[in-house]
Amino acid sequence: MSPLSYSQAYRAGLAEEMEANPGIFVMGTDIFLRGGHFAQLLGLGERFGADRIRDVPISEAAMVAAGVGAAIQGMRPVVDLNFQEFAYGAMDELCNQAAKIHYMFDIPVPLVIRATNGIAYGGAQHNTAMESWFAEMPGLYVAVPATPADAKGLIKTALHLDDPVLFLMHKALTGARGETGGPDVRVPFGRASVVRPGDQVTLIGYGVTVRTCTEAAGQLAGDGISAEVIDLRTLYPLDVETVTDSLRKTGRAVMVDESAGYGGVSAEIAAALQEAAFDYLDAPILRVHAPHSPVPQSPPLLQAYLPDHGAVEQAVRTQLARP
Amino acid sequence: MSPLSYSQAYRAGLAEEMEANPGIFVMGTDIFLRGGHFAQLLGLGERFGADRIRDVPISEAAMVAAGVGAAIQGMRPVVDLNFQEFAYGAMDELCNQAAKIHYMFDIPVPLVIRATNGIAYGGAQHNTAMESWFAEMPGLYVAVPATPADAKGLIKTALHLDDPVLFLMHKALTGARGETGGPDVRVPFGRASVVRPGDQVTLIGYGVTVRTCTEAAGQLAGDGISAEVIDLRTLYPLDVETVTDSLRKTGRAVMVDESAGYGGVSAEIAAALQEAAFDYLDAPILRVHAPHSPVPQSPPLLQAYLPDHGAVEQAVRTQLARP
Amino acid sequence: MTEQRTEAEDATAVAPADAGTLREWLGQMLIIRRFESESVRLSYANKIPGGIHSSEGQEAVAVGSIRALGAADVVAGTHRSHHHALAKGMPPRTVMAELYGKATGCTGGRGGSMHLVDLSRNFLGSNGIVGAGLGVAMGTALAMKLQQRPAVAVGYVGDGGANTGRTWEFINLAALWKLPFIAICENNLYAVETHISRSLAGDSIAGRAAGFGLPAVAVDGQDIVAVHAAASAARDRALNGEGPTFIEARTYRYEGHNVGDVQNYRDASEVASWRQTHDPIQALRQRLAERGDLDEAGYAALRQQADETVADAIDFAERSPWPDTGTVQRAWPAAEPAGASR
Amino acid sequence: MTEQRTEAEDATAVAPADAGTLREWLGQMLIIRRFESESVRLSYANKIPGGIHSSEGQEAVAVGSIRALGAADVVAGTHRSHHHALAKGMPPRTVMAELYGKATGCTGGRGGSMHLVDLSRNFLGSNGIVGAGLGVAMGTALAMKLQQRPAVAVGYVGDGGANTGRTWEFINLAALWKLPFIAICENNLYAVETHISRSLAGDSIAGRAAGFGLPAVAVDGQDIVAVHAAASAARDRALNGEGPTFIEARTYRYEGHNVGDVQNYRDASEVASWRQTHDPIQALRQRLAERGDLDEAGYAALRQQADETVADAIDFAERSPWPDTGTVQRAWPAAEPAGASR
Ligand SMILES: Cc1ncc(C[n+]2csc(CCOP(=O)(O)OP(=O)(O)O)c2C)c(N)n1
Ligand SMILES: Cc1ncc(C[n+]2csc(CCOP(=O)(O)OP(=O)(O)O)c2C)c(N)n1
Ligand SMILES: [Mg+2]
Ligand SMILES: [Mg+2]
Repeated sequence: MSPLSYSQAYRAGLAEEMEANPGIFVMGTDIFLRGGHFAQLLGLGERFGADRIRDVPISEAAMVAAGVGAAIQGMRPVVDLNFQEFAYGAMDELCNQAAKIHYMFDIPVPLVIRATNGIAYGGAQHNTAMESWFAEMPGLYVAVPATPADAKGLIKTALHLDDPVLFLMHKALTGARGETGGPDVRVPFGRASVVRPGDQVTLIGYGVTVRTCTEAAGQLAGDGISAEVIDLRTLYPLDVETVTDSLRKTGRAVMVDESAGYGGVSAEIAAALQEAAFDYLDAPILRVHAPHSPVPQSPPLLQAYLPDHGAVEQAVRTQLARP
Repeated sequence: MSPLSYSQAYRAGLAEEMEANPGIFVMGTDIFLRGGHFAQLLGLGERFGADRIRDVPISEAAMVAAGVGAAIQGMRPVVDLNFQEFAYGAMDELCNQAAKIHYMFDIPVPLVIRATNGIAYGGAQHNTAMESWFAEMPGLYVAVPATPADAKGLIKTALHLDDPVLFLMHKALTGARGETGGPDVRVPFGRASVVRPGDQVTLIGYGVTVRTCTEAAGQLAGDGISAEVIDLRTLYPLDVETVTDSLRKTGRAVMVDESAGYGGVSAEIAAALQEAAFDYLDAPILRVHAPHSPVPQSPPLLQAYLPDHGAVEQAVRTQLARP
Repeated sequence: MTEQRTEAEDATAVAPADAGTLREWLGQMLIIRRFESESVRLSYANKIPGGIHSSEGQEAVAVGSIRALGAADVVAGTHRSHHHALAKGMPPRTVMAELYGKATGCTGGRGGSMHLVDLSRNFLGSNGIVGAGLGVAMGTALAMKLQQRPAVAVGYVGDGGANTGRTWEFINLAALWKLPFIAICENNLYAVETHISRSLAGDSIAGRAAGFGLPAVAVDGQDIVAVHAAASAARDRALNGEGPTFIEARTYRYEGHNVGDVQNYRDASEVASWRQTHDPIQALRQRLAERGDLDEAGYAALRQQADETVADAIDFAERSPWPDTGTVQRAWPAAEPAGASR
Repeated sequence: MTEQRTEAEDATAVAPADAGTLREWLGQMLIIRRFESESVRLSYANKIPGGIHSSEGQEAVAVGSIRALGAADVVAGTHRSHHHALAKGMPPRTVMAELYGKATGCTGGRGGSMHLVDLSRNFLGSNGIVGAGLGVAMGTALAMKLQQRPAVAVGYVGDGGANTGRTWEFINLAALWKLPFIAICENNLYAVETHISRSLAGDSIAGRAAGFGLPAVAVDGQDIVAVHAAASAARDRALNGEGPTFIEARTYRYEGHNVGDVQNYRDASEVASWRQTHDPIQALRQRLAERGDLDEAGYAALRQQADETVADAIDFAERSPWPDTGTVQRAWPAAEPAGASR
């Protein structure tokens, strides 16, 4: 296959599953013609019709509730929120209904919530690292593809699970290109991938920060430092085993995300690793992240806000400098 | 002063501040006569009138928005959500408006959101450990008093801050009694308290789990193990220094909360401590928490769900058993 | 409490000719009433952890509307839903056992009073969050439409729930998409302590609903025949593809909001007056008596049967085992390979 | 586009006698129009990171309503709020610099196009979240009432925002509490690609609002005099303690939803028709011309002044420095003692 963009790969995976399963349909604002605010569904309106690519008024609670009810009744809805932050308007539906019904009522809730996450232009209200919230919430799965192949393979898996999945695609990756798997390739949840092997330090990221880690690893290699890069791929389930295996080998780990640096996935990784591989640690696990602040809009401010590969390299050097 | 209950102490602190500052008023459902669902405001309706103890229809977004708007205009609203989970209905108002306005617009937002948190009877939808969400969100403060003295002293401080405060009172502590400070005693945010001194292990909790830690410390003392107990008191700011100081002395730390054990405050504590005091650690930092599951209602299930002092003791013994 | 119709409905509140049907409704209402008074008693006796919300006084809304439905129709409730659950056919035993938190309860003790469910009877769960059940029902109606199932979904909400925004998002979507959906608002005048006059701007809930482009009717919720007629008409509309209906059923709750409610927000005389002059059970009993379809003995027999049914449910709950604590956590199997954390 | 009044309002859309006032309105609309067309151009030129939402076509709603207000009255906007900000008196320089992300922008580059603010002029911020600005304004109105300030708060919302539940929670509270609040719904027929007929169940937004117990009027939003009259009447009501008013202003946006919008959801002819026959600037120009209060030269002078004002704003933005990256994070001083983490 020829390489697809991240957005196209998602669309291809979704479309394949929609062809196979008539129960799958998509709800969201501005998806039928526009194909969503990131063109993630472009062309699917025409292909599958307005019943299955279903424009919804701006009412996030209603669209998620519609998804929950339909999922319980045997459909496989995908609710596309466009921006992750619009989930704020449907938080009860997501966390008190979707996430809890399977537990309380023993009824599967095969619902996918797609949204774009990550930090980019658009101002503080459209850019918040809140994916950790969903990962922390029992009853929800969270997928965070970093490549076209995973965007395709993970959405295909998501559409076969019995529980709600938050499917979060990073804004900055929208146009990234790469090879993707065929119609039968599903990427499992809960398996991190080793993106680049190395043996002196483990760099961990998800979404766009996998790229940050890879850039850092490239730079470090120039200085003769061998870094292994791991892409978490799903935040829940979290593949602690793969990361721990790497850490046992390298003795050092740096976790990189765009969070505001309190709690969340990066803290979970650090907490879980120091417990799982205490005796293998040569240095504290370090976290590289954004400042504890809302997100600015101005280009130089946004650039200063975002963690970059230089900060990752710095963290690694700090670790290596330990006696 | 004679001892007050946790609920009464909160009320006393609020009432003192309301007397001093006519800009303070409270909004919530069922607060004027009933005094809220935990009697936290009982009698204040009569004392301050319906304008200042203001019943609001069931519309959480509206009450928080009313609070945000009024706060910007120089009032000091307290929005009482009764249950923390009802914040789901006002999440945009809390996280995209209240939390971000001071940053974006340079306008103070002196808003207090009081809610009851913690795990108790009432079923999955009324019991969720989501206080970490707020602690993770830049722009919000989070207070979690564990004693009547702190309920009073922290609310008084909250009512002098320029930023939104989530003031979260644990259900199970509602009737707990204790001495409280006088009208001038404000408990600062960002200062943990050492509840019980010890030198072999540091037990860390907040809200009701301070009690769990203290019980465990008592049991351990019987076996000649000396445990220091720390109450975090506020989750943001988080007083890492006090906890680190303790850990430097003890070499071991166990963090206890009612979370579902992924990310959040307990992960933050573990991640921050292993970084701050790596060379002092004699054992991995352990976390004692609830299972990764929604909360059940049946008494034996709920009991099995909640972390207890036995689990804390077990964690300490595991640490001490290390060679 | 006159019947107001915001938009003309051709339902006429004529009672079914069949006395047996009406007696069954009466018997069901009596079961609910007994169930609720016993539940309150058992809550005070600490048998029911966490308490309950009694539906006493509101029996006709649940029975009248649910008797207008078929077995394939789906119902989703509120925090105050024992009457809905029982009217939809859930056995009093599994409901009472659930209130106790026993293994034999409908969710094995995971849910409790606010989280009743019976998928086999299409009772899709009561809900602890105001307004939320309406959304679950609306989504169900969407599935029914997409699947072309000849069925309707019914969601309940309280007068207090008419102020939460999600309610109107759900109604808008249902009306826009012409879903086979019936929203039934049990206006019992209070949300906890808050009288509707202190929460609802505007004239009426039905009037508010009418602005969202669907037929909205107000009915006397204490008149089971009227409720049944309105629900039947709404169901017919929905099955004919004409879309949703909003029914405001004006009713009253006899007990406090929950167990322990001091009720300083209303006079005891107000409650007494409703009990004496607007009781749905007495109204139906009288209707049957006037038609010569129920004598004293017949009524006494129905009451006794109700009492026995509830006594049996309590006995069942008492005797049932506690859940195995191994069931605290659900296994989340599908995506989790060995080695994934937690 | 006839004027519909859901509830009778005694505002009569008679233009102020004072030609100077009307010319000022026209000049302000011309500044907004130029500002918007230049902003679109500069967005395509990558001068404005993240793009903008142009208000071209909707000038009369902002200017007409805000000219009915006093300086102490507060305005909160939407994601599409350049027109509100400029009409409320914000200097085009600080707005344009903010769009650029420069240090001289109204928030020093922290906010951007969707987060404009000027506390000194009581412009309380535009908002990236649909419906949210209405809530900020409602809370402001509550403060005004509690503080007994003789002022009103105005919140804007779009037609799309009439479907989000929070909007109706805010309206309910404002109506219930009789707050000095004006909700102005800019119904420009579309929410991104979605025509109102595919989002709104029911007859009209004003009709929906009326169910929430406040006067709700629909006005021709392209007629600045009509908008001004409706807003003036609403302000009088509010200042008299009579509570809030809902104004649906029927208008049209000439540009796409945002920069880059392909606009496959409407015919170019629809846009052309609105531009040619319903343009608010041409309507006012004509009105003035008919009264003999504005000749060609006068209009050309106003246009030139607008163009120069905007050119100056762009020049200012271009020349302004970037913010110091040390300002990325706010200091959160009050509660944070030394030693507290982060
Ligand atoms: C979103 C939300 N807010 C608040 C509550 C707390 N609460 C539970 S029931 C109730 C009153 C509901 O009143 P109404 O809708 O009239 O139903 P009723 O209790 O009268 O049956 C409240 C405030 C809740 N469960 N959910
Ligand atoms: C809660 C929320 N949902 C979705 C969006 C994305 N969004 C931004 S503007 C817009 C359309 C708004 O339409 P309308 O209210 O009619 O205002 P207009 O753009 O026409 O001015 C949408 C869907 C948002 N910003 N906030
Ligand atoms: Mg009620
Ligand atoms: Mg619009």
